[in-house]
Amino acid sequence: MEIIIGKYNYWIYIALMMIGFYAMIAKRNLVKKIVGMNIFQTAIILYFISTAYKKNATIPILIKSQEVIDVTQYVNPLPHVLMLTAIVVMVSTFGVALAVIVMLYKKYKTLEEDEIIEILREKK
Amino acid sequence: MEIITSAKPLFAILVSLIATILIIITGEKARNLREAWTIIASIVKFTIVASMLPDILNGRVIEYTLLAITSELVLQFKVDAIGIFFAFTASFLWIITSLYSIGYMRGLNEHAQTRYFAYFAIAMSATMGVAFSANIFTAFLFYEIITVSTFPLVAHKETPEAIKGARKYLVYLLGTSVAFQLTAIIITYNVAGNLNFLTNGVFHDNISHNLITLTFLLYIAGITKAAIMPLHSWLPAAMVAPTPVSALLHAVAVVKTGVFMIVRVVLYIFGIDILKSLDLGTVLAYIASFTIIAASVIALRQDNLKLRLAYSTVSQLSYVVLGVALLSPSGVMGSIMHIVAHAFGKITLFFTAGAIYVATHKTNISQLDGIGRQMPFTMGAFTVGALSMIGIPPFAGFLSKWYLTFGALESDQLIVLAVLAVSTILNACYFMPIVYAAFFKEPKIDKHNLHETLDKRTLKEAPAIMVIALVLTAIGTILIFFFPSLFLQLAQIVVTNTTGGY
Amino acid sequence: MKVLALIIVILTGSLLIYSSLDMPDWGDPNSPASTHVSPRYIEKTIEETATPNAVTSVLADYRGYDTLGETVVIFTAAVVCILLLRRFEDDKTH
Amino acid sequence: MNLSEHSSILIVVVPLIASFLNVFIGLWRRSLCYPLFLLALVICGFLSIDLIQNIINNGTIRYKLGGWMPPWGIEYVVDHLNAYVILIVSFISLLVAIYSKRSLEKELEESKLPYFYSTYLLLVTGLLGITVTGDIFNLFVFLEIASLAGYALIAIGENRSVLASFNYIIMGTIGACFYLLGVGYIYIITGSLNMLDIAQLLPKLYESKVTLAAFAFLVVGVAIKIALFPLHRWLPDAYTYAPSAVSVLASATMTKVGIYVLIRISFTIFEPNFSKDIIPAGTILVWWSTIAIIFGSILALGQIDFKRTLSYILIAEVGYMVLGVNLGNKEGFIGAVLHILNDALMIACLFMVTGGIYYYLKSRNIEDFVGLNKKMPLSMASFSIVALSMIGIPPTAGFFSKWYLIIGAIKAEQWIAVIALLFSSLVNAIIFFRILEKIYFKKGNSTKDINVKEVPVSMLIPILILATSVILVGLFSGKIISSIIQFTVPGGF
Repeated sequence: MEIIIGKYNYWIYIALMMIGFYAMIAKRNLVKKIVGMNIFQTAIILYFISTAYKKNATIPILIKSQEVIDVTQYVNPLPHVLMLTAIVVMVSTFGVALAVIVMLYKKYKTLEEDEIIEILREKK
Repeated sequence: MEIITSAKPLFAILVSLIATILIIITGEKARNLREAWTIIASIVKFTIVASMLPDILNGRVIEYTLLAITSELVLQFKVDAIGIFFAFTASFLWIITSLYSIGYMRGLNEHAQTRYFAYFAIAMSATMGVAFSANIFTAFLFYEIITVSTFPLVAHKETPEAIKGARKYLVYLLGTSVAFQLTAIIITYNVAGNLNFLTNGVFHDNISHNLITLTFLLYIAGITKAAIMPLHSWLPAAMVAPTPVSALLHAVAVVKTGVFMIVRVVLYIFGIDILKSLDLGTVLAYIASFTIIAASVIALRQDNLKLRLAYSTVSQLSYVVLGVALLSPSGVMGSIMHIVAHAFGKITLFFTAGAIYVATHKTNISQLDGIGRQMPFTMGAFTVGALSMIGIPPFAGFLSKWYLTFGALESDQLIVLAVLAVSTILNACYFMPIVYAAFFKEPKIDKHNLHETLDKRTLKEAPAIMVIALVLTAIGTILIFFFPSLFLQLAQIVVTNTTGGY
Repeated sequence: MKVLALIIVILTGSLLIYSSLDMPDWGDPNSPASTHVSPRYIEKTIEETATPNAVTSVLADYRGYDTLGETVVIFTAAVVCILLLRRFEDDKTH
Repeated sequence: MNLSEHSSILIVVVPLIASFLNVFIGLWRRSLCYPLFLLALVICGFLSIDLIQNIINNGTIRYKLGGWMPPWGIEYVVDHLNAYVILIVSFISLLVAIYSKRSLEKELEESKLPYFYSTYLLLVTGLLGITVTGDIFNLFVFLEIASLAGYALIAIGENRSVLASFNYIIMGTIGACFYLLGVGYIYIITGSLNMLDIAQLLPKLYESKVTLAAFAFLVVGVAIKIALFPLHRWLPDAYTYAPSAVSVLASATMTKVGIYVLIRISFTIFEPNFSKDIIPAGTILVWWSTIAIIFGSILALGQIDFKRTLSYILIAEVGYMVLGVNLGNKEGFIGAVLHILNDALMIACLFMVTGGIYYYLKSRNIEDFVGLNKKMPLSMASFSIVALSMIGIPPTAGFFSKWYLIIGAIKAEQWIAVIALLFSSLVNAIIFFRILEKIYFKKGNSTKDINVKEVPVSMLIPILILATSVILVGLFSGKIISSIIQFTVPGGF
């Protein structure tokens, strides 16, 4: 029981991630796929951010007057930084994926993978 | 053993590579010059090889390291008795084949002659490379170069049939060498840590017997150029090649490379002692015996002259394998002598087949009735070659059979003795009818071709240059019988070094 | 296809859950992540970078190179989108 | 200022700046883009030579970015392995750049060229960044730069390339996310992102389940990126329909860098004995890659489009390298690292020749290659040399890596892997000789090839350089091994 409560951040991110992962590989609609991709990446971001958390700690902005710094009072800044980068990476990937989807739509007038494959097969 | 360092073996290889470049540059524009390059290269090559003879006969060894690619994979040449024996035979026959090729190619007005001569020269380079290899890696490298460079020669006619034959040729030779021979070499390196040809083998005593047996079988299966059954069928398929190719490559260079490699592997990689203790020699001897008999029986049923010669080659090659497999001094002696005896005899036979084709466009034995009257020189040479194959004195073939018989007796292999006897009879059965038909049968009246049969009594030989070539090799077959001392001496050195001598 | 996808997802999920059992509890201040490298960022941020906000100091200073990478990613995405989507005036001539 | 001190960072920054400038110069004067693009890659080439000489003479370079001490800051660590891969990447990308000028003429609108060059340079930046960095998160960032550029370059191809690119995006993102998750797992138990620092912290944690999961996610993530069978599905379509120049670059460099990352994960971040003794990952990967070799070869056999054939061969070749790395002995590892170079040269040359054939013939169908040797003798001669190397005939380069791989496999007593390696050699022999036969011995019959002639000089030169280097690298493999590769072998082998 303690395990379940003590680590519930992990259970949530795992559940989210699996939803995204499933959408990426099982859905046949291209937009659903990249929405799944987004969920997947968000889950990873949540995971990273949750590793930064310390109980009863606050954001890592120091007050100048403070002489002795107690590290346990501030959350870990590193995962936040990493995730700022990761979010940007994620957005960029999303953008590129959307650009490709636009190209696909222009070309085939559909976003269903099955239909595109059907069109390609007819061409042959 | 005294070791001399000299780049001569490298020069012997490079000569024909340089010739290749010159041939390609000269091309169709100046055909005489192009052919001159071939002739010059072949003579120079022979001279270089011959110039190494005295040293070898005095028991010295010539070594030359070209390039150490890695510490264990070294391109190294070593000229020893057996190497020079093979190189001498092959380079001498190249001169004659060059002459013959010129006659054949011009006589038939073949296409792509530049390509033909160029690849021929590369193949000869590689053959020298195999002969002079100091280790199995170098030998493997040149072995593959032979395969690849002879592929265009086999496919020369570019007909679907030729391409099919060439494909089979390549699949067999390349496939087995990559799949089996390379594996065997790598296992050898792994367990013995040494790839050099050593007179008593590279394997130590403490290596698992199963592994040695496996490696041995992989080598035998991997050196398909020796055409041991059941991996022989590339050889008949390769008979689609122009006859000079069949003559030099499939009677001398390619197949002899195969048996030469087998001799090398048996004597210098495994060594007599290990094979004796594992009884592997006997296994090989039986495989060879089977090939000898089976190929002879198949040869009996062939009507196409070149095909019959091809199966005869398959059978005769196994004599060499059989000899060395006996692991006795006389056996090895016979085996080595058979390399030269068969080379001269079989090249004569192929030359005559080509001459008949150029002169009359006949390819089948059943068409040859009475041809001896039209082409007396050609068929005379054919008779010499055939008798040598059967092993009748005074022809070279007798010598090797003599030693082989002794070898069989030395190692108490009565079955092998029986095989030799039966195969001699079979040899006679498939060669003598041709000789008989050529000289004593009346030509069949060919109604569609009356004008040709009418002038049956007139001479209608192939171009003079071809006849000269085949007469020369026929004379060579006789000369070897009377003056075998050079070859015997070389073979003697090999036998003394590897088996401890008589 | 869907069944296969489900199996893959379940397998990945179970590996994740299995490995999570060994992870530090949520909010544990003594987890390695909070004790090995990161304390210095908080302790020395003012001294070394004169920035009270530790996230800023890490982002722009300690790991500033990652941030450069981040901008390059955006730049890449921009170039890529132009390359893929922009209609060029001379399209028709081709 | 001594430039050579900074060459490890310059090699990433130079193509980056050039790519930035290219976009803007492209708006102003398009004709300047190509010279700038080429210049950047030439500089990269020189820097990479400088770097490898530096490494050979002085050993590992550790370059602290911003002057921050690792593990707090990011550092670049360049040892023999990096320098070797950097050399390969910059050499190949330079050759492809020369090649791309004429090759793209027929495959891309001219107005897109500045953006193409920019994206190309970003791909190179990403690959070089992955290679030099000593920080696992920084590696992720550069991995994504390279991937995004790669997605786009593939999407501008013909026919089905857009769909292929989309599938690549999905698979590539899964790969990258798995990698990131692996990084997260490493981070949560060690608290560090610096490779060398992690390498010191991890051994105490080998028993942890998190370590196992981290390893699994990192390896699977990279396996997707290098298209290890059966995660290869995105590759054949992507490389077949991409523009010729892109296929060359992607096939010759992206998978190789992926293998490099795999080596870093397995042997720098984790100790060699982790995947050997603690979990049976090495054995699993050996089997996995054996299957990849066999299936890659079989699938290659059945293709009609030659670029697709090459893609499947590439999948088998990836299997070679993964196999060698995981055999767990020196010979196998040397074979794999040597094969990174050999395979880059061979695959690049083959894709280039295919692009050259496509240039005039407008077909990549093997059936249409009939009689090409008369039309383009030099390209076909290069093709033949590389074909021999693919089969593994000495003295071409392919033989030597195969030699070491097979010795390694025998030493590890992986007999199935030995058979797989030989099998793939045989399949290559069948594939290539079938084509050579068409090229050299069949008479041309179609009307299609009337206009076919030898490719333009700027395309021919890279092909010839690669074909020559296949032989030279073969002859000097011993030298390459003794001066570079033997230092890359992880300790404990």
